[in-house]
Amino acid sequence: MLSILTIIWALIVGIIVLGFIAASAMFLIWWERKVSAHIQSRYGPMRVGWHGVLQSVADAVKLLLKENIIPAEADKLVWWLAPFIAIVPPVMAFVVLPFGKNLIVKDLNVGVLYLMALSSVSVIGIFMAGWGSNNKYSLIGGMRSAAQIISYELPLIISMIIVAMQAGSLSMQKIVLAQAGCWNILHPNMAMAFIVYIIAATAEINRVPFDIPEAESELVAGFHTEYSGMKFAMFFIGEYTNLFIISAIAATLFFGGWQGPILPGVVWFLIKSYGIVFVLMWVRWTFPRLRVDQLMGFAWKILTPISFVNLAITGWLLLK
Amino acid sequence: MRPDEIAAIIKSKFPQVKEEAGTNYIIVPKESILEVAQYIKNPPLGMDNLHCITGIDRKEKIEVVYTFYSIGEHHGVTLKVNLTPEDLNVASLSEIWKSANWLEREVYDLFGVIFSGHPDLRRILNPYDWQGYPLRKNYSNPDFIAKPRM
Amino acid sequence: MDATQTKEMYTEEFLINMGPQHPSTHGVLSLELKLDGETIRNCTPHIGYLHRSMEKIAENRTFTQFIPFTDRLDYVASMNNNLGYVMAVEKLLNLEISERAKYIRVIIAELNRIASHLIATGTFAQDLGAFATPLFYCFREREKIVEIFDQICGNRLTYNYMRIGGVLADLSGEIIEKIKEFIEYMRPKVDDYDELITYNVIFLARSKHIGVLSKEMAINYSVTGPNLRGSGVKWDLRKDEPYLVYDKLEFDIPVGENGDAWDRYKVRIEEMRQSLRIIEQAIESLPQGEVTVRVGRILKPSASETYFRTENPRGELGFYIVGDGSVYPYRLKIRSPSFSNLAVLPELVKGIKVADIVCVLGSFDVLMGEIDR
Amino acid sequence: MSGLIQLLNSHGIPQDFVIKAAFYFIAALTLLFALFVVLSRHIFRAAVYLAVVLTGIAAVYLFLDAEFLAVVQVLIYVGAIVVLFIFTVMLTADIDSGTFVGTLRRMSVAAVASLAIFFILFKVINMVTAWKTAVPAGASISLSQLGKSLMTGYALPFEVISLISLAALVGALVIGKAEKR
Repeated sequence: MLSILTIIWALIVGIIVLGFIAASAMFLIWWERKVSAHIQSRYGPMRVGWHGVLQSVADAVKLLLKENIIPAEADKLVWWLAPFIAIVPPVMAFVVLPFGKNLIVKDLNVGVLYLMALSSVSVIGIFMAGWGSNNKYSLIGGMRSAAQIISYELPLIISMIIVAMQAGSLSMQKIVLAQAGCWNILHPNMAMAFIVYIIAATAEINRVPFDIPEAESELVAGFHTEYSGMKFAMFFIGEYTNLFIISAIAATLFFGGWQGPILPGVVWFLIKSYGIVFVLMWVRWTFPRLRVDQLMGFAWKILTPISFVNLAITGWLLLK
Repeated sequence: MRPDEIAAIIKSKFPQVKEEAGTNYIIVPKESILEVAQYIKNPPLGMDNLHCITGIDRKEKIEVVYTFYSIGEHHGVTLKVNLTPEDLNVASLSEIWKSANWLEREVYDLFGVIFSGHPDLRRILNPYDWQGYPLRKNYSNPDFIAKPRM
Repeated sequence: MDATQTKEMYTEEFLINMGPQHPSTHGVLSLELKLDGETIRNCTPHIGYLHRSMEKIAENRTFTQFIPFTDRLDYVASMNNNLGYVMAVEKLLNLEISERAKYIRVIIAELNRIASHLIATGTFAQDLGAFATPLFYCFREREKIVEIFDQICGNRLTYNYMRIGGVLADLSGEIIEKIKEFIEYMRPKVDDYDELITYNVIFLARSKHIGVLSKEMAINYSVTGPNLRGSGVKWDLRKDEPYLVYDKLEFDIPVGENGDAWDRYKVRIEEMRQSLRIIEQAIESLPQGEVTVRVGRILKPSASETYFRTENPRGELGFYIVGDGSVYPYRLKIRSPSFSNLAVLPELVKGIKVADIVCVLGSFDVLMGEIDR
Repeated sequence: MSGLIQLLNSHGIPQDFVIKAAFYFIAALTLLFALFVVLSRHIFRAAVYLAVVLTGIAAVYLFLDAEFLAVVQVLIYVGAIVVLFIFTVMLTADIDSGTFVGTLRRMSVAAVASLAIFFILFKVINMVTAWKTAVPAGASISLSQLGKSLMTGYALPFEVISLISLAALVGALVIGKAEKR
């Protein structure tokens, strides 16, 4: 018979991961509001708790209590399923994130590929939301999102593959260990891959300057215009979890993951991840948005060729 | 050019127009407004800018006032067309000056002047199903607030 | 349902209503867009959602009573509206005001021009997706101007400061010091905008060669103000038909080259610099004296009519006033700049993307308060 | 999956039973959604169901110890091809009408075609050949081996395929660039 302990262990891991996702998303929302506020020379949330740290909790409670409005002409099944499908991939991604030497749920030997597969699935949720709402703005948002994610998937995958080639493995833990001597970011070709990765990843999670699927000033809010209450919160949590995940992947692939002196591995991992999150927030509150055709042009004419050339160079360097 | 010079030029070209007493406004018969407008658009007057169109309800007549300016020549002229309440048709200038399009729609909306030849004569400020022409003096509406006593 | 037919493929055109509730229509403007994918095939503006019958109200108010209504026309440049109206009435009355009042009016009008252009800059950047940061920066600067206005007239938005025959109150030494401080504060900030927004690569990519308005078209559509100058027409009433004391002050008229959205934006940034110059000179040469001319409580202009226009931040604001010898205007027509500026929009947006219509509309800086009146 | 088998072995559970139960459950779900795909009147919903079916197939690959294939299945089929389907659905005209009603003629043709494919596949699967059918001893294939064999033994097919994709890419560009009127 199955050991009771195994089941309990699995449950505990699940709860820790879900707890971390919720806590991280709430923290990131608060942090983003603070960062944006200080960039814009104001204070941001100040009322709930010390410097408004509990603001996200208050917001979550408010969202939980809110009425769930279903648009009259919505495709109800699709509309209902969309937030759930949108939140599953980011949660699943936690399986392969190495938080520390032994702090990993399961070190799959196809780890990097697994992450790519998940990131490519998340678009379906957005698409379903855009379609299901039966709102033209949402539909345009969904279409833009699909076009954008398909375009940016290629440079994203190639820049991740470059790292995997260097490490000779797709396992996240092995990639971290391969950087024991020297972080990947210190190699010039890897640095290039990092730049491509971070741009493509920003596009994948729809943040400024690539936030055209949500484009506040054009499409009102894009695919989640019609969502309210907890369903909206799920999109929101999914978005911020994605933000953490792409930063954590960048930290793992390019910045040596959990490795670092003195402090325990998990602390290093979180410092690096949140550091990259901070840079992305900085970018978000500074830049204007690209137009949809410029965005596509950038992906196909600049990022993709660069990443292919980089791939060839890395291959040559490895065989040399 | 000074306003009186402009008035003289127009009068010499079109004998049917006359000057309003005490001002340099030129009163044009409504049949010849298109003709006069064509003329002043081109040199020597070169009124390239139709600045403003407005209506004035004088009870016995409705005046349509056109204010023209010339960006290049730095001068302007004001034309007036008098319409009787029975026949509120006047030729549209929107073919010559694009700015006339919306300005004429506004006059139509508020005074009921019909600009024949206008490409899209709909109400503009009031709702499309509005009844009546609010800026006419005889327009009455229960929501109106009377003049304050002085 | 009509479709654009290509060789084998065709896409369905669909209709989308942008507004009257939309974050970037700058008020309650409704645009009916016919889209082919994301490309605009046709655009029909619907206005009038904010129509408050100002012109009819004017016929039922005395000349003085109408001043507060002009605040509500272009509510981000109320001082300039007040100025345009009182000067039109003064022209009707043949009233000459004191020299000091003229200088004060110039200072206040130019300060409000800066405040208005700041909002235009901030919202334009916001329309292009620079989320809130430029807007907050611009509001931070505008706040200083609003504080000055608050001190001189007690209001932060609807000022009601200009009077027929002068201004409400004299500028105290303290306020003049504040304005001088503001000039020193503002100069480097305008340079900051150039650094942060104007030459940003994405900003340039988004606004260059978008919504190109040619010289001829601009004049033909009677587009005025920074939008006209953005198309390269060197026309500014302050220079070409000087009123108040603008002919005694030194300033340049910035013009654009291509007439695209970026040029219109850039003209506004440059105008802020010029306005600072004007204010500085006006303060230096501010004469002593009374600020109001006694006109009596009851104004009864003779039965005559007049048209007067001033250079507002958004273009040329004209007042056509007809008097009939009573205390009420017989007819008062407001020729608002945004009305004519907006009329050119459908022409400019055909064939561009949805994202660009926001850019073009933002660069025109229209304000529904004065379009609908 | 091999990890699960080890786990089960170490606890002495009849692994056959658990694995079979899981497999049949997933297979049934996949088939059910496959039916939905065919029967759904909503073209958009059909595409979403297809995504579920393809994910189910990825799960079946996991039972075959083909983790790599499973992940690639999700990456390419669910992440790219279904998204492309949906994208195409949106670009097609008459998306608003939503439902599609098949004519009897169309349905009968489709039935004949699918039955034919079904019999061919059935025949092939049940064919007795001299091919080795046993699972190789080293259950999980090393990725580096896979990469090396792609670049050495299978270099020619690999290059041919990439050439075909290039041609398709250029073709798509040409069609996309077609002058409008």
